[in-house]
Amino acid sequence: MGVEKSGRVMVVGGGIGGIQAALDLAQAGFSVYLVEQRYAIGGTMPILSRTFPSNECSLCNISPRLVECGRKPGVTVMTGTEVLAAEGEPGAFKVRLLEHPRSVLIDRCRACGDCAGVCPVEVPDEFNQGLAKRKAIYQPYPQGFPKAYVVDRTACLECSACEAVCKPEAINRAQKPREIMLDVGAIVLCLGFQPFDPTGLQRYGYGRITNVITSLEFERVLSSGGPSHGRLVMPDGKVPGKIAWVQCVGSRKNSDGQRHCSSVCCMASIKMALAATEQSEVAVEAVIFHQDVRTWGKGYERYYRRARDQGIRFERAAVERVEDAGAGQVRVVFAGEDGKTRYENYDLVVLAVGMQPHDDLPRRLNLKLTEDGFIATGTGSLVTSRPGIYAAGCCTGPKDISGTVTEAAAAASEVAVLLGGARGTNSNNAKHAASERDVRAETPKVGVFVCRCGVNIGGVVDVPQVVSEASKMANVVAAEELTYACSQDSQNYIKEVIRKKGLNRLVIASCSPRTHKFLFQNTLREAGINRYLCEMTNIRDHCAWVHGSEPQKATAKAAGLVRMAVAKARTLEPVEEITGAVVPSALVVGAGAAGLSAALGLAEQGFEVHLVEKSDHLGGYAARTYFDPSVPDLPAFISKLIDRVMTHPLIFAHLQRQVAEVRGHIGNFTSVLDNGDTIKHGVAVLAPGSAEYRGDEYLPGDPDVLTLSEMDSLLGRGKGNSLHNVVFIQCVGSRNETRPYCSRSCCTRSLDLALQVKVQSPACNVYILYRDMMTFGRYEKLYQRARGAGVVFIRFDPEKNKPRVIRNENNLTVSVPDHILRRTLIIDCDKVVLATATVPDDVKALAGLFKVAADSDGYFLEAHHSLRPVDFAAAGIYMCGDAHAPKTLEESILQAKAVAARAGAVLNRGVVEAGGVFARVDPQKCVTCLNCTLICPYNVPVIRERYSEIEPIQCQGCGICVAECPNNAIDLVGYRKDQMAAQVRALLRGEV
Amino acid sequence: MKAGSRLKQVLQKGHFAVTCEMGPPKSAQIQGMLAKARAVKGYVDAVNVTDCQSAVVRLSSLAGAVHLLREGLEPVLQVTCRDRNRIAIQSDLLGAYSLGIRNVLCLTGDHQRFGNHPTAKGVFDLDSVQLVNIVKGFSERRIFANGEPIKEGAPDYFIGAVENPFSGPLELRVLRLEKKIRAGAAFIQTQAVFDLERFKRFMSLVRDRGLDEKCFILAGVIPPKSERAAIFMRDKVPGISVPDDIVTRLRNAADPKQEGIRIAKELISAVQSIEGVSGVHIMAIGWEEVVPQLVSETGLYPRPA
Amino acid sequence: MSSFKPKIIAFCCYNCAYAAADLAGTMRLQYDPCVSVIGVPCTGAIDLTTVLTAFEEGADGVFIAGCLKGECHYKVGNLRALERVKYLKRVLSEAGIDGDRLEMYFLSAAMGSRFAEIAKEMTDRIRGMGPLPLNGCPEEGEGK
Amino acid sequence: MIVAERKPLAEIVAALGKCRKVLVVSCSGCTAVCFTGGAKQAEVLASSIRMHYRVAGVPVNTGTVAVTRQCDREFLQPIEHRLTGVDAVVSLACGVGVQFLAEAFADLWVVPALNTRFAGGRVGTTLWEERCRMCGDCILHLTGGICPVTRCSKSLLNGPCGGAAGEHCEIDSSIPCAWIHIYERLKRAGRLELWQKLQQPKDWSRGNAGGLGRLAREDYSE
Repeated sequence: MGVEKSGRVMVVGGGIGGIQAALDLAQAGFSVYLVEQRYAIGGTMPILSRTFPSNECSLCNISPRLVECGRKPGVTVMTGTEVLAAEGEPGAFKVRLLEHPRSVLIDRCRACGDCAGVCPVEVPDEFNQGLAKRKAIYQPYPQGFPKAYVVDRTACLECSACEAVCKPEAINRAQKPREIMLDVGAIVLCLGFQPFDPTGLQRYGYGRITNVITSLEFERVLSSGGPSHGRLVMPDGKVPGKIAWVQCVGSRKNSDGQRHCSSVCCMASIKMALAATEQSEVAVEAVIFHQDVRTWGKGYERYYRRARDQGIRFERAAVERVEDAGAGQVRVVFAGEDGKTRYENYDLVVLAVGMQPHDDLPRRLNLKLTEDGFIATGTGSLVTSRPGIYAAGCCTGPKDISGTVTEAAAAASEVAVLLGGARGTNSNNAKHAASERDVRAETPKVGVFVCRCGVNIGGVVDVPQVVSEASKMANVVAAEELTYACSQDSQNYIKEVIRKKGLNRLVIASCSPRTHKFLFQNTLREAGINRYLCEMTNIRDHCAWVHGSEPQKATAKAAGLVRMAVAKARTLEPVEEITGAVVPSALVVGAGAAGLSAALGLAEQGFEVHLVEKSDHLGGYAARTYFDPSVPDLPAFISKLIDRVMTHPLIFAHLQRQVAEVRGHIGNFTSVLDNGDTIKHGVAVLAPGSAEYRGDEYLPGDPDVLTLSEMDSLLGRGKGNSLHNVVFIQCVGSRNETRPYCSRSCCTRSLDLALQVKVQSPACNVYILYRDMMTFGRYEKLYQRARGAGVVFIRFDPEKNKPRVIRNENNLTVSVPDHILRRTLIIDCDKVVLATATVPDDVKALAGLFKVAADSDGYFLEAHHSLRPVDFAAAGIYMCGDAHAPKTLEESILQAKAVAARAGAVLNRGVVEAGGVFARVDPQKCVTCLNCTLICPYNVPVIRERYSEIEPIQCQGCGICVAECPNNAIDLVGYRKDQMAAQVRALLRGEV
Repeated sequence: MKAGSRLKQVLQKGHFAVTCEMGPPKSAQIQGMLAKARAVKGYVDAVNVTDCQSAVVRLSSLAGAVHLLREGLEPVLQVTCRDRNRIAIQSDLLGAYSLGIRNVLCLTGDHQRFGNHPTAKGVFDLDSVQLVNIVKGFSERRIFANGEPIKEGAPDYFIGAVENPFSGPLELRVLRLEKKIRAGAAFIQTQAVFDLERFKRFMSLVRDRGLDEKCFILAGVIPPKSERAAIFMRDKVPGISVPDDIVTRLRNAADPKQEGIRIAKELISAVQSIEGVSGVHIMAIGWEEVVPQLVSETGLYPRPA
Repeated sequence: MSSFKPKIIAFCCYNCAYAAADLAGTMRLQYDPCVSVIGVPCTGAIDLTTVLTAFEEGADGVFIAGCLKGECHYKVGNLRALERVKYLKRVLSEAGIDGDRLEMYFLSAAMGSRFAEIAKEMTDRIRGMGPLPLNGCPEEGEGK
Repeated sequence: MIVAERKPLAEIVAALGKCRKVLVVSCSGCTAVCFTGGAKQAEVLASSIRMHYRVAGVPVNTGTVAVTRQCDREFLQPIEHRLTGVDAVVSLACGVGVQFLAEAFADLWVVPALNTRFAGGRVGTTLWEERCRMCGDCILHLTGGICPVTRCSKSLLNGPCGGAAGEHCEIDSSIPCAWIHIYERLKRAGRLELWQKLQQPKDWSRGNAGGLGRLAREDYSE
């Protein structure tokens, strides 16, 4: 109160979490400083070879986000910068930062690499985990942003060789560290993690034995951009045939590391083992030494099954030590489940190192930390012990990419609620500098600018020759060369030529349109010409750099590429920015904890929310539950949440209602409820939740065989005070053929309830029959606590020794064969508690109504497993809660907040825009064959009348329908068939 | 005009009838068929002459039937709807009757796709039920298919049709049989029985609807020559069902041919004891010489005069 | 054959293959200048007629390079492209042109060296085949 | 709709013989919908023809033109100006369109590019199936909306033959037995009596057996 809130937000940490938070905040109308200590943003993802469980190239996944950060109006990227201190209160912080000298001017550096070519110093390359060398002047990694070099001042010999070759004079070794003060309204910490360093540990031999490496080092070996270009070789240069992974190095109380589980290493090792067998030139035998295999995430169990099917061996064992076995072999000494010590020899041992927190900045900011040293946050919230400062991603505890992205978005939504009124201080609804000239009636006047890129292009291609050829091409009224087309002075010069010569088409022959077209489009726009009248051709990456030894041929090819670009430019048409107004309200389906949180998150940002719930009450499962390990004191928490929803003036609850019909698209949906009520909304959130499975595996209907919910209810009503023996059976209905997924929350809930039994009946014997305890992250401590409290854990394998339950007159008997001790354990007990599977509820029906996809396990399918975990592929529709995948209650709530950020940003902008590339139907030619409607991956085309209609705002611009249309009725704006033909003709025939 | 159908008489007198099947040659050379005919003479009441079975071009069934008549056997003329339209079929039936043929078996015919002229146009102007009905119209109402009266010499055939108890829903097959009987079928020859259980269920449904009293049912029997032949029938011949134990018996037999004969004899005896079965139709295609042995060793020899 | 200078067009999607071609440049991998890249949003957008035009206008070889299977930015565009390539191979061979003058490849953005390899592979293949048989005969144009 | 498939190029160019100026005419009717006769297929075919002749060292001139429906004379007249000097026209319409084209321009050499297969509809994204034989004497009200004339391989009218293997036709195990489906549908509807009634021999004269089909509007005579 009283403080004028700033619309500026600082995001600290430029990994995928920080990038997500920054982009979401900017999208929501805030001005963002993205502060990164290293000299390029990207964090850990660019280091990884692939991501699980989709097996995609990790770098490819994050690359577009890096470019987006560079382009996004409202995001200021500050690299080489660290936060020293932050003073103030929510809405008004003063942050003191220290910027370390880069010694290279980002604006001038063209990343040509001439400097590194002459630099005499070689040092280990951190990005490649020391497996390769870099120079003292270097690019952190080739795809990094900012795309500029940096001088490593600790290694630099100050020989000035680099300065001598740097044509744009970008090097400035006189730079000094400087302090910066910034005012921001909120701070989001996405600090990531530090990999555990096993150097000090004798038992793993790391640092002593050549072929013992860490998992991150192995990621670089596997990466196609790594030192061996993805060829599988060991540090000793040989190709490994037998590889072992040792899990939990630095996790789960092992190796003097932390007590927490690092959550992702099981999956990461499976991924690497699969990658190794796929990429290696020899047959690879891969073995993973593990305690549990923790496949708690969406799609993880299937991934694990696939690995087993492909012959990856999983050895449940405690690794005692790793030794040098001589002859290049590494010996793994381990105790199996039977307790006997054995050893096996390997060519390569990979240590799956855990995640450790960064603690210096949190301590400097006086933030409360968890026992494990991660940043402590509120329940179902990402606010730290200092209001106005939020933390997301691995700095609050180990998690996967999808969890990190979800938390980052959730933090953005909490910031949006805090600073709601101050947003728009940065308006990213780009104000156009000048009004556009209508050029449709004009004959094409093309200006061609050929970039020398210093010597990068000019050193190979005869640029004046290309310019001279260009000047002779039809419609070309200006042809010039530029030393660096992308520099600021070049932009000014291009604008001047556009005005002076009355150009209405722009051709730039330089580097990649993927990274630079946006820049030249803006330049054209600033000169008062429609941005889509710009064409680029890549004569550097696709010509000068790849034909360096054949300058004449390269020159001829460059001329051909320019000819092609001119031919296309001639046919370009101005594209109107198509925008649609957004109905500023949201529809939320499902009023469980997730639905409620999403509704509240949107309403608190000032948007109207219609909450549709098929039952007669709010709260769903959470409202019927007493104990949840992820949300302490759940009844109080949930009743407060329900209360806030009920009393919020912008939330309209529709109880005992279901959606009957949905029409429209992002920004403008119309939904009809089963009572005929019609709701108009700009976005939709689907949170139908899940149900608890109760199959007939174990005595259906028996009053003493309970599900977790039933046990929760019993204990919650205090009826657990006369128990003597209780057996929990895990994975009932989960992780089997029918449901090949882990239900994620049952292990932790079972532990929580087991401890509650011990509270109510301290003498009660509690047994947990489990397959793998899925106590990822901080929940490992719950596991340890339960063991400390005397809970007995018995592992079973459903194929070998599935437990059986028999009804006796007065009690139950559970028998489980112990395959190690070769005897059968018989437990007489009063209650058997089944940790049964989570099954999706209503997903199929809603997927049909909203035309969105479900996965093979019956859950909603997100647009991208890791990077867009709450978005559907269809724009404007979002998911949260168990309908996305089973998860803990807290995760559901955070996911709902992430949805609030994503959906809120759309509502806040007020308009949705079509890209410049979209499919356009000629109704005259359409024969309503339905091909486009059937084949479009996004279900965009519809036939309402006598022709197909494609809404430009919904169209993703892939052009698949264009090639499908039998009557050539569809064209892709920007890539019309006649334009493609013109390009081809110009290139091949030399027509000008 | 010669006398009526002897097959009809045998059946009407309550004898257990025996018919067998003969395929005319793929040439104009008739001696081989005649030799086979002589071999079965006296052991069967009538001999079916197939009409380009499996859609393979052969000597016409009408000509074949006439040859049998000359040898002193009673033929059953098989007529399919695949190759001739209603004009040609009626014409042939008039001609056949004039030559002394008294039994006709009306079939739809195997699809031309299976034969040696798969690109031929299938006629299928009529289906078997309609054909039965047309032949019945000859004798009962003395009319042609178009309703035009046959002024004199209307043929009076003993009309047969086929039924396959082993294809599709059983209930549907019984209803279809009923339809054929209503159309005018006086006797029915069934697809080869191997699956006795299913055949018994079929006959029980037949009896439930009283169909056995409205026509004579002759159970089809094929003596399987080898395991391979049994498997071929099971997998390749449409509408035949061969249980696994038959295949197993043939596989394990020291002399598969003898085992095949044993199986056929068991089947003949078994169908004889099923209520409502009036006879047996032996389809020993290419193995006709075994027919006398089967007939005599199942106590069906001698045949009634 | 040494005088034969093939002309090869590579249609590459911006999300993956075009990026791989960029990376081949960054890595300074060398390939024959006879290969020219045309960028498209997705290989699924490439029309049958565009590819045929390339051949009719004198391309000796054409390849289409999209994202890795299962990783298409537009879900299935690369798979649609693959099917069209298979169809076009038949169309070409019906007309008397070796269908192997057209090929489909799948690349991730990180596969710069693979892009250079493909460029080389196609160059070698087309050199081995010799000039497009159309290139000896002038066309009479389209009577449009 | 009419479903047609493209003829092999060899057959089309053989029919073109020595023609050197060829116009490919697409049809925006049925054949466009089944992806064989639209403007795109016309361009592909025109390109194929040009390439085929150029490979043989004989340049040809080809063009394409689109017609809304080749089975209507009025839609054909507008292409007349494109026919000047044309040696042959290749039609991507069904057999009806090809003939209308030939009739509309008496001196024009017309080559069919398609084989007209059947009257049917789309049963999968890229799969069409026959549904009507145009017998002129519809009995679908007796057979539960499933046509035995079309969908039974022997066009039987009184029930299945004895060859049906399980639920499938004896000639192709991927084709369901029409009669078993009719039977089950009638049974479900409680209308089995429709099937039990003897269906008399069909009047084929109303269909293609009856010579050239003709139909006049009853309320309008020319």
